[in-house]
Amino acid sequence: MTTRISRQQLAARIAADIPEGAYVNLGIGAPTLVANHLPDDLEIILHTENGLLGMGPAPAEGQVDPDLINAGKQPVTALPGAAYFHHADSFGMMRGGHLDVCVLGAFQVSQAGDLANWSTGAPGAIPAVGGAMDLAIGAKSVYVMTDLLAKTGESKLVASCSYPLTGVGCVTRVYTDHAVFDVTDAGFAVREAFGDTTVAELEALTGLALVDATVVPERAKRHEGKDA
Amino acid sequence: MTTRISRQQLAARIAADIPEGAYVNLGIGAPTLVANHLPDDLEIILHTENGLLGMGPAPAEGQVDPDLINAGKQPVTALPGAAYFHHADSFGMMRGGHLDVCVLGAFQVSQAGDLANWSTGAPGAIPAVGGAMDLAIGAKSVYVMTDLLAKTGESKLVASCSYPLTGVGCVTRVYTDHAVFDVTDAGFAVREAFGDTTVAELEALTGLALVDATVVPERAKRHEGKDA
Amino acid sequence: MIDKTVADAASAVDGIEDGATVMIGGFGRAGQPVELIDALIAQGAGDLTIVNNNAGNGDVGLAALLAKRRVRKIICSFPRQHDSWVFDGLFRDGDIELELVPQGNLAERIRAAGAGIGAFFSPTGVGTQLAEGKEARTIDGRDYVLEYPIRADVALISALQADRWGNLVYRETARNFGPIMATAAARTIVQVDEIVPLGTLDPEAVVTPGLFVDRVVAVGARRWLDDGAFVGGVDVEGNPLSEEVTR
Amino acid sequence: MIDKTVADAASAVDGIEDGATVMIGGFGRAGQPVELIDALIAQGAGDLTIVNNNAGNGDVGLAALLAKRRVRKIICSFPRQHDSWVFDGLFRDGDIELELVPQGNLAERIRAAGAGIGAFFSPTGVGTQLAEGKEARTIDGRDYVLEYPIRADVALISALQADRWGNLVYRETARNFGPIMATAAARTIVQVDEIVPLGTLDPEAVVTPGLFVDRVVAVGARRWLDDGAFVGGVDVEGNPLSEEVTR
Repeated sequence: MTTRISRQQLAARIAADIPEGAYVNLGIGAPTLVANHLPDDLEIILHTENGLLGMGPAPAEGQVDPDLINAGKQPVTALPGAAYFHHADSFGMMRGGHLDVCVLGAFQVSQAGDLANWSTGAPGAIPAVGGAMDLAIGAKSVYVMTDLLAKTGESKLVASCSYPLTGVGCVTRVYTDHAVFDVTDAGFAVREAFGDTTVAELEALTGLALVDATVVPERAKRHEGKDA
Repeated sequence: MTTRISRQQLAARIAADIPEGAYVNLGIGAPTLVANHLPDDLEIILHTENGLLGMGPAPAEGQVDPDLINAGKQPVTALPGAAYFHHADSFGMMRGGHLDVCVLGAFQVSQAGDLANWSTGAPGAIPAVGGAMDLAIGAKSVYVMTDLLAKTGESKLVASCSYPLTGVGCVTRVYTDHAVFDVTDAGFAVREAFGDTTVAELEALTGLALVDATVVPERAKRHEGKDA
Repeated sequence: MIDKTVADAASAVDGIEDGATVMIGGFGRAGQPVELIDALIAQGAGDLTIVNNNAGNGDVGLAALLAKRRVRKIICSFPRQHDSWVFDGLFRDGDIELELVPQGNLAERIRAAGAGIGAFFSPTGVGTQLAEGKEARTIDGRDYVLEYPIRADVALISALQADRWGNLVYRETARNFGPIMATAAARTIVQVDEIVPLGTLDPEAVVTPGLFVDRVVAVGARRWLDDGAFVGGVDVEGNPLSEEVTR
Repeated sequence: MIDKTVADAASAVDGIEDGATVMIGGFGRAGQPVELIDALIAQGAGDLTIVNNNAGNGDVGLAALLAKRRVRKIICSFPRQHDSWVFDGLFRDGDIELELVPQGNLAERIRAAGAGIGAFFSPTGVGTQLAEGKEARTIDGRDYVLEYPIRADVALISALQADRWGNLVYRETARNFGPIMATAAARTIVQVDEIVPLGTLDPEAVVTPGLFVDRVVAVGARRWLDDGAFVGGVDVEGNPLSEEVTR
C-alpha cells in the first residue's frame, strides 16, 4: 500500500509550487482549495475567467455581493489592485498565454499530456464544457489536481485517453494523492513520490512505464509569454 | 458653364443629409468642414478613429490638450456623453458596420462605387494609407466629398479607377461642387444638380452616361447595422 | 435630442419577432437581465435561438422561457448545471437543439461579429469532439480551428448605469458578456439600475459606448444589493420569486 | 511583494536586444512614450523592427531612432507626413524596409497576437494593392483577406497612472495603441506620469490589467498638460526639444 496524502495536503503541495507574482487560474471544484494554501505573505494574483484579476477569498457572513462571483458562481471578493473586464478580454488573457499557471481537475491524463476532463462520453449525458478547453490550452503551465485512481480503481494516468479530450498535449504536470508527475517527451516522470511510495508501486498502479523526473527535463513551456 | 458651389457650401449640403442621432466619421481634410455645418440643435455624434466618440469642436485659445486630438492630429474637445476606447475597439466599430455615415475625400470614384483616395500610384511616392481602407468599407453610408474635376481637368467620377483602390464597391454617394451623385447598380445617378446645371452638362464633364436618381433607388446599405 | 430610454421593460422588448436570434447576457445570476427576460416571456415571441453562457437555472428567467417552449435552439458553453432541470428535460426529449461552444470561443465569436471579422483561427478545442468537422490549420507550428462569428437580431443585457445616449457602465463580474453582446446584435436592449444625466459617466470608464445601444430601461436598484436576496424573477407559473442567494 | 516599478527610463529599457521587434505606442504625439524612446536611443539596440502607427515626426523620438540607423524595418499605417523627412530620406535611399498596413488591420493584428488568435479574415483592404498575395475568401457573401498576428519582443507605451502591480489607466485619446500593444509583446514597458498606491485605481476603470505589464517607470507629469507646450524629446543631436504645440 503506497502513501496517500489528503485533498487538503495535495492543495498545499500545489500551492507550494506557485511563485510570488504568478497569475493563476484555479479551476472549478477541488482546484479552488489551492487558494486556501497560498502563503499570506506572497502576492499571487488569481484570475477568474468571468472577468476578474485580483480575486480574493469568500466574503464574510452577510457580505455576499451577487455581482461578484467566481467561475463556479460562488461569491468572492476583490483585492486592492483588482481589475474587471469582459469575457472576450478575459479569454484573450488565457488563449494569449498570459496566465502562468492553471490548475484543473481530470478524468484522465495521457502520457502525451492530453487532458480529458469535461465529458465521460456516456450515452445520453448532457454535455457541458464551459471554459475547460480554453483553460487547458491557455496557461503557460497546466497543472492537473486529481486522485491517481478513479473510484472504480482505474488509473487516471493512461497511455491514451478513452474519454473525450479537453485538450491535446496541454498538461505540464499532474499532482495526485500518491505522487507528482511531470509530462515529458518520454512519458510520465515521477517528480516526487509521497512517503514511502516507490516508482515501482506507481508503475503497478498506473500500468505505465514511468521515468525519473530528475533525469528527464520538464517539458518546455508552450508559450513565450512574459518574462517578468 | 455649370453652377459650382463653394467648399463650405458643399460641407453644408452634406451636413443637411445627416440626421439627428447619426454616428459619423469625418475623414481628414475637407470632410472635417462638415462638422461646422451640423445644426447646433441636433445631436449628431462624431467618431474619431483614434479613440473617441462624442468629439466636440476645436478648443478655445489656450485650451489645447495634446492628449485630445482627432485623426488629423489636430486638437479637439470632448462633449458630455463622450467615451474613449483603444484602437482595436475603435476600428471594430468601423469594420463592424456600427457607424452610420463616413465622409471621405477622393482622387477617383468609379461608377461601381470603387474608391481611390490613398495613393496616386506615382513612381517613387511614399505610400501612406492610415485608416482610409477601414473607413471606406466600414460605415453604412460612405459619402465622398470632392470637386467633380481634378485640378488638371479630368473627371474624378470615372468608369473605372486608374489610381490604386482604397475600397471596392464601397461608395454610397458622391457630393461634388457641381452635383450630388448616388452610386447605383445602373451607375452614377444625379440626385441633385446645383443651380442651372443639367444632366447633359454633367455627362459632358464626366464622360459618363448618367441616370436620374429619382428613378433609380439608392444602393441598398451593405450592413444590417442598428435600427435605432 | 437623442434619448434611447424607454418607459418600461415591455416597451424595451417590443418588436422581437418569432424566429429571432436573441443574445442574453449574464454569467450565472451576475449580469442576468432578469426584467428583460420576464418581459420577453410576456411579449410572447417564440421559435427563438438563444445565445447565453448557460441554459437556465431553476424555474425562472431563461429556464422559464425554455419551459414555455419558446426556444428552438440554444448556443451556450455550459448547459448542464445542478438546477438546469428545465433544459435537461427538453434536451433529453429532443425538444431543443444545442450548439455547445467552449466559453472562450463563444466570447470571441460574439466579439468577431461585432468587430466585422469574417472568421478566425482559434487554438481552443483543437483535437476535441467540439472541433469535429471544422476547418483546421497549423500556423507557426500551432494548431487552430476556424471559428465563425455569432450574430444576433437582439441582445438583452444588464448594466449598472446608462445615460440617454446609451453609454453604459457595469458592476464587478456582472460585466461578463454584456459589452460584447452589445456589439453583435442588430438591436441592443439594456436594463440598468438607473439612468444618469448625460455627462455624468466618466468618459474614461464607459465600457459600452452608446453607439452599440438602442434601448435602455431603468428597472431600479436590484434589491439583492441591499439585502443580499436575489429577487425579481418569476417562476414557471409567473409567480414572483424571492430566494436567498445560494452560497 | 510584487513591484513592477523601476527607477528610471534607462533601467526600464535595459536588455532590449539587437534585432528585436519593438512596438511603440502613440498616435501622433498623444500617447507617445517620449522618455522611453529617448532611453532606447541611449541604450543602443539596433537592427530593430518597429511597429508604430507612423514613422516618426521631425527630428525627435522615433525619427531620431531612425536617423541613427537603428531600424531595419517599420510596420505602420501612415509613414508619410509633412514632417517625416527622416523616414522619407531613408526610404528613398532603400535604407529601411516598410510594411504598410491599414490602420484597423494593424490594430486588429496586434490585438490578435495578444489574444492568441492564429489569423483572422478582415474585409479591410480587399481588392487593393495592400491585399495582393494574401489569402482571400468569401464568407456569407462578403469578401475578406486573411491577416496574421503581429507580435513583438518589447512594447514601449505611455499611460497616465500605474500601481505597482502594473495596472494602467490612460488619458483621453492618448489611450490609442497602448492597451493592445501591452498584450502583444513578450515584455511590456510603460512610462506613466505617476505611480499610485495599490488599490487607488478604480478596478472598474483599469484599462490594462497588470497581467500585461512587466516594467513601469514614472517620468513625471508631462509639462504639456500644464502649459500647453510639448517638451521632453531630444533632437538628432540629443539636445532637449521645447516646441509649442502645432495647431
